[in-house]
Amino acid sequence: MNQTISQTKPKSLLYLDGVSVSFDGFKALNSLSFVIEPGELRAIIGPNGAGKTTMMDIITGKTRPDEGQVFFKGDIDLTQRDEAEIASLGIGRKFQKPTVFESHTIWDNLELALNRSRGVFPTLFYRLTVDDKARIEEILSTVRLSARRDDLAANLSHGQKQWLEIGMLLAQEPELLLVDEPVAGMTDAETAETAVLLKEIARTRSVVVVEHDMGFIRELGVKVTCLAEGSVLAEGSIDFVSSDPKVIENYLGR
Amino acid sequence: MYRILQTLLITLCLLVSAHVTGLRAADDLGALVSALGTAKLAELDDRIAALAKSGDPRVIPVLEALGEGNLYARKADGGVFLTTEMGASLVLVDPLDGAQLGEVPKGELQKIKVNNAVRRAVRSALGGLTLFSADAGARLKAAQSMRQTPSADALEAIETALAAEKDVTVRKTLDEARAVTLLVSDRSDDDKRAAIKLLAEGGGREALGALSSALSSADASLKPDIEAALQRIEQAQAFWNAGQNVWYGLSLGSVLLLAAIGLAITFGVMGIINMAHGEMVMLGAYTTFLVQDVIRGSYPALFDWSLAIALPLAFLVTGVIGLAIERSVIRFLYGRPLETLLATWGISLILQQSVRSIFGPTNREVGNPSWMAGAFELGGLTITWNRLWIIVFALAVFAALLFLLKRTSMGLRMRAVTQNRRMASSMGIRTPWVDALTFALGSGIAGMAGVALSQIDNVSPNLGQGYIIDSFMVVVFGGVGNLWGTLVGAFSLGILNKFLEPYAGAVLGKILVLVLIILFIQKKPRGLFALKGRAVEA
Amino acid sequence: MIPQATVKRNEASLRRTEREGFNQMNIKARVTGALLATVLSTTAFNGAFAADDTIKVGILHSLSGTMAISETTLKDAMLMLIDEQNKKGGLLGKKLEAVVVDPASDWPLFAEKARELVSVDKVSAVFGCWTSVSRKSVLPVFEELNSILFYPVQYEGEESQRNVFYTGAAPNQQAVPAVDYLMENESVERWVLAGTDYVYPRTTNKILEAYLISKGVKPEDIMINYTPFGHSDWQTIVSDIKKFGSAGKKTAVVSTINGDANVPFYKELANQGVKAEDIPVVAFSVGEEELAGLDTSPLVGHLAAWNYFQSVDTPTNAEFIKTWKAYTKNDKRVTNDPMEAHYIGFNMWLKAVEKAGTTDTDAVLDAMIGVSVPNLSGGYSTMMPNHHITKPVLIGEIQSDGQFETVWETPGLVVGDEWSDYLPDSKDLIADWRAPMSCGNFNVATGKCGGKGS
Amino acid sequence: MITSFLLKSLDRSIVVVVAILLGLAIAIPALNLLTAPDHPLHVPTFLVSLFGKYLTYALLALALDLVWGFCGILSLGHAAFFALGGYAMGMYLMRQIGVRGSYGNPLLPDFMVFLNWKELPWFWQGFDMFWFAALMVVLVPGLLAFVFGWFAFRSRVNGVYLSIITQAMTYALLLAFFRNDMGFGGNNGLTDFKDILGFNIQADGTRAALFAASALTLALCLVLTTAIVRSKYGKVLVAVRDAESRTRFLGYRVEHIKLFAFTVSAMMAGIAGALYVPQVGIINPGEFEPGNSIEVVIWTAVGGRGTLIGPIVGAILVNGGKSIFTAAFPEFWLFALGGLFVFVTLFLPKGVVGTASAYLARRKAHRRAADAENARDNLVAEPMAAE
Repeated sequence: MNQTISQTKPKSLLYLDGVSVSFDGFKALNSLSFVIEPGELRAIIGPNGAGKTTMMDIITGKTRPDEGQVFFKGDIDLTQRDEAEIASLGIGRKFQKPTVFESHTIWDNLELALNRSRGVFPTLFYRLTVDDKARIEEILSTVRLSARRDDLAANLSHGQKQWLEIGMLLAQEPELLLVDEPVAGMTDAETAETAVLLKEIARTRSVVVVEHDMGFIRELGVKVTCLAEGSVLAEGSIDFVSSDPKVIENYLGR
Repeated sequence: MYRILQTLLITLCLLVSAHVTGLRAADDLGALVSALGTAKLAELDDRIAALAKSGDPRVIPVLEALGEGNLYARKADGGVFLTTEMGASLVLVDPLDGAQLGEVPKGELQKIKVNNAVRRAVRSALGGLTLFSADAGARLKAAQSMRQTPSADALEAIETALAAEKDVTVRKTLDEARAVTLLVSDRSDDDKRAAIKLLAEGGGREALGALSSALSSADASLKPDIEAALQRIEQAQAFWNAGQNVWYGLSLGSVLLLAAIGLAITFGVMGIINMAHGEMVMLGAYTTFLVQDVIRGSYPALFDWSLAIALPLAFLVTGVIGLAIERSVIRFLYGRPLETLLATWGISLILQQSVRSIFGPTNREVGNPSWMAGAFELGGLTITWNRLWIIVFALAVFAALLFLLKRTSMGLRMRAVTQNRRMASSMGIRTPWVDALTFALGSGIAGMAGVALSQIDNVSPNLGQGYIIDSFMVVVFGGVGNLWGTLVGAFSLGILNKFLEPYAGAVLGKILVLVLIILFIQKKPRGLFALKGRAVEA
Repeated sequence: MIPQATVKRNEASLRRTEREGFNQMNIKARVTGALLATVLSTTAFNGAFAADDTIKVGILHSLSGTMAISETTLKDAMLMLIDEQNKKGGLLGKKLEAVVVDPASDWPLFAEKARELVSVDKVSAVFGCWTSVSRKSVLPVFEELNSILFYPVQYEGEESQRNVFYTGAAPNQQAVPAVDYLMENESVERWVLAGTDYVYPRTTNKILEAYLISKGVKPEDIMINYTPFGHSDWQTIVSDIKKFGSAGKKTAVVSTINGDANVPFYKELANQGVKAEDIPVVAFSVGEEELAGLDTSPLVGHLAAWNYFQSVDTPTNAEFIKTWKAYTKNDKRVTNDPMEAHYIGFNMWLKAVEKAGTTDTDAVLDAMIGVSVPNLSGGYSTMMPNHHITKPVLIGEIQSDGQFETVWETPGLVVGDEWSDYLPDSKDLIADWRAPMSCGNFNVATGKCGGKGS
Repeated sequence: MITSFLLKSLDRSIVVVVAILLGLAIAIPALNLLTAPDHPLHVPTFLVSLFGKYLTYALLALALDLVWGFCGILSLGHAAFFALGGYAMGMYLMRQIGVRGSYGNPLLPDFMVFLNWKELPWFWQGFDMFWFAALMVVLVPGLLAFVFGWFAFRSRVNGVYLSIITQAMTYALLLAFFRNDMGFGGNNGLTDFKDILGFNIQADGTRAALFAASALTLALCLVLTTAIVRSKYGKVLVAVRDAESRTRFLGYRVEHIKLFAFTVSAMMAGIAGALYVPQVGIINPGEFEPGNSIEVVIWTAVGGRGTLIGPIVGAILVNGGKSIFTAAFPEFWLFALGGLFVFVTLFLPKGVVGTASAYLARRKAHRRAADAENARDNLVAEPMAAE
């Protein structure tokens, strides 16, 4: 398997090989390896403690792996960079718990996320251009929050916050989007709408979705990776994975 | 030689004058004692020597009383008496036969003034007189005093005593006393060489002093020997100095630990930036003062127990105050740690000013019980009892606290509440009550620390302020939320400080320690024993 | 509105002499005053005090913060002195009124409060300050507003200012005689100069070092050590002292350690067994008040040099102590040297005001020089032209009851020497505030006022 | 809507405050200098200096608010920057004394003369020139903040840990400046100043001018901080305060964002210190006291953090109260002060200004909610109606 992976490295968008990390003796990731191709929408499932969030932490530079390689776009070594740098490279991340800037308006949240120069002085002397304005309007309507643009993000409902966060990720214009449990706590209608939204987004970029909701994953209809105890248990279509006995034993538990 | 002559001459004169003026005196000794009453400060020296010369054991209590300032002369007739204080009056005791002579108001008597020179004279006179005492302790003291202030006259007496001495410790001291004395005598160079050798082997600071003073007056032939001996002792001292620094570091570390340990609960475990922590320490110290005040006034015999009595009381007093603070202020501020800083700062101002209004702004006297006073020698180390007890006490408190948190159900609840309040409360733990008790515990421990710190520091309203910054440094350095971190942090900062102090001086040493802490936090932003993992930053 | 305020103040001041009514009325009046002054910032009473029938005396001592420990006592002492004087009929037929403020051990606040006392409360003289820095902070204020400050604490000298009277000891009235005593009576040959790192110990030690060397002490026999304020861990330093003292020569410690740090210092000395008979410690900042926080029995024989001890056996002192204990309603309250300095300063001021017939600053400044009043140690102290006073110097040994016993005293009075003779830059300077010289730093070498020049 | 309203009202109130400050800068000196002492509107010089001092404190609190209120960095060491600025100014004033010192030494300040210093230490060079000193007033605190912040923010020292090490920093500086060997006058600090820019520092005119300078500087800094806070950078600051790692994942270099605010804030604190020193006439290590930094935090909290006017109001309220109470209740004022801190944290967590503006906002919101109720149907039909 390692061999095939190293061959795919140059053309893959994201490439993890043999990544391990442990906290106080607990091995959160155990020689994890997998690859995301450009334009791919991938779902990741796995039981609690399987290392899904830790994997995202490693990709986004929040946690440094003890060993292993993480490459972006073939040759950018992500283990040597910090969060801000990785974000500027074009990797966006949505947290498990919706994290938006609560004391800012929805508009300001998007303005902050907009992919513009992020240094101290460019922001200090930043002026909202016509283009930027149009872009924000566009995202507002994509995430269906146009009507509430001047409200504080704190006043949004849980589902709306999730969307706002997705909207912010869109504004960031990443090439790779990591989405952690986007439909947790959403109504069925919202869930269905989110699936549509994600698929729409995946048309222009790669997306990795971590989710427990099997219905939602089925709705996405994409390649699924199942993690357990820090490494890949099975990979393939949802039907293939969910019929794997190891997956059933470890995760689906039926 | 000159000195002997002088003493003899003066004694003679005294005897003569005593005979002339002292026809009414029953015996010579009485006259000698009475002569103390009329002597000027400068004359006392010689009159003490005269008394000592008599060799009469009855002189001992008189000299002791003189040294302690308990010898008085009656204004009316110049009679000299031993006294003990009884309120505003003095109980008179006949200097020679020890008979009680009744109480007299202070005003009727005149204290016989003494100064350091007189006290030294008394000490060496007593040394000569008690060298043959039946009590080994008294002999040891005598030997020590002869070692301290060598006088060639005493050499023969020391040698006689040495011949008869059986006690090993007294013998060793006497040996050293003899060597030291020999150096100032006119014995042969060979004898002196032997003495130098003995001193070089024994080491110690007294030997160093005696040898270096001998160096200036000794014959040229002896100088190389003395220099070699000095060098040898100094080498040994250098070794012990390092050990002494470690000891001082441990001792400072234990003080830091005591000051910080309550904070490790209120700040480390509960997350309250408790600026009133120092005031809890201060209140503990004031509790000690109150206890001692009552004891001094009513039960003087209990004085040695004062700290044992004060400890639980201080724990209670500060614990209750802590409870009150938590219930009235802190409980509204959970989840807003930085605001606890402001509120507790306000509380600390109020507590300080309250104490200042009640007890006054000046220092209050807290005494050392006898078992905490003084020092003993361990090899070349001087170890003071109070520091030793404070280290023991700090470790005991630490152990008890660790036990409480890790092994009792109360501790389990405390940890549960501080780790996940909501979960704990849904499991039926009464979280507000646990919060209050945890804060009270932290405050109570701070109060107990105050009892110990009252032994080495000022008991004033400002007491707590001196410790608050250091306490925070220790807790943060060790890692918030980790008791072991506080322990290791306290002792490593203490030792670091004491090793820097000889080179950099006290001020610069402290600055360096602070800078090192700042740099350390850059390296390990969550302290020495940080909790690792995903949960921390979430 | 203006007359109203004035009436209120007058009512208040009438009653203010009674101790009971004092606090309440004072508070009320001062709140009104301060509120009006600071909030409305009008001139409600600028000039309105002319008709006041009291003479106001400002008391500028910290009642909170680190210095409260020493200064609060002086505030009480001043209130007592003013109280006593009012019982005797006041001054110039008027009652005296104390104005107490709290500069809270905050040095810039000293300057602010001094300004408030002089320009808002219109006090005739201010008694206050303890630390050198607080005095330095208020100096420009008194100079600018031309008022009078009485400074009661021993200090480093090197200063003489037209508007300040220094009633505490200059270095030559404390440090130098103490060293003389140790050299003569204890034949000390080796010296540890230990002090807190601030200007008073620095200067005193500079003077002492120069003095000792001039007396033939070798530089290697002098050890100088400085510690920070409030230093509490003395283990290393005490053991260094012991080490330094074991060189076979008689050693003594000259301590200029300040206030709070003394208690742990002495506790450590006692516990490490440094006895006065072996290594005596002579202190210039340790008085009865500081010892009150200590069990002194292990410290018997250590020394202090002051111009007054509570134990001084004179009728005036006995009377003073009696009044003090009665006033504070506390039989255990002790008296100390700075209190005596205020006693002397206050009485000098009374006398000068009577002599001048007015509280007008310039007249009082002129009248002060040469005024002579009894001190508590049985003699008379006189205000010299350099604004320092004459005092006896007493050396006392600590007793087990927390008092000092005088073991030596200068045969006569010593004149405070503002510019030390042992410092190269100040030995040519003198101060004389009489006309026509009227100069605080007259250079006798160049014959000019204004320091060394060059 | 609420935000935009708040912003608007903030805008208006900032304009009002700036106008008041400018008014004071003219009125107080005029009332002090041009009216006769017995005129009912006369402002005594004593009060001019006192108010001037409050304004410098207000500037210090404003500087702290920029980092604490808007970026969540609770610095317990801001008094250090204030004091450093003060020392830079003090050194200039010290050099202006020249031969008028007690010893008449043209080069060395008095304290160096009696400690036997033979020449001026290198770090005192240049302070005889006002422009150099003025530069140092901002550069020294700025540089310290930059270096300190560079390390601290890069290692992601946060929250309480950051607060404690800022406290360690000011404490270390306190001890260092206490040392006489440092060459800054030890405990006594620098005092007995004679003149500034050739004007007698004790003259009424100079004091009035210093007051005016303080008021103008405060107004200027208020406008500046408003501009900073209003910019996109200011929004990033708040974003860092509310969700630091989110900001990071958006690609912002949080350490740079914080560092800029921290450095600017330290420079403002330095300027405040420089204006403070000539008005109170002394600078000494006591200004580094950790307690002072905590007090600044308290002024800010009392006034309302995260509002730009709050710290100004808080600093003036608390210090004004202190001036009155230390004179009126010398023995009891600490109770009042302590009680105030407890009261504010318990009952006015947003501070005076925060609470007042929140109250106003709520009233407005109520009114709006009522309107919204009526317009709800329209809202559903026309999603853009709320704009």
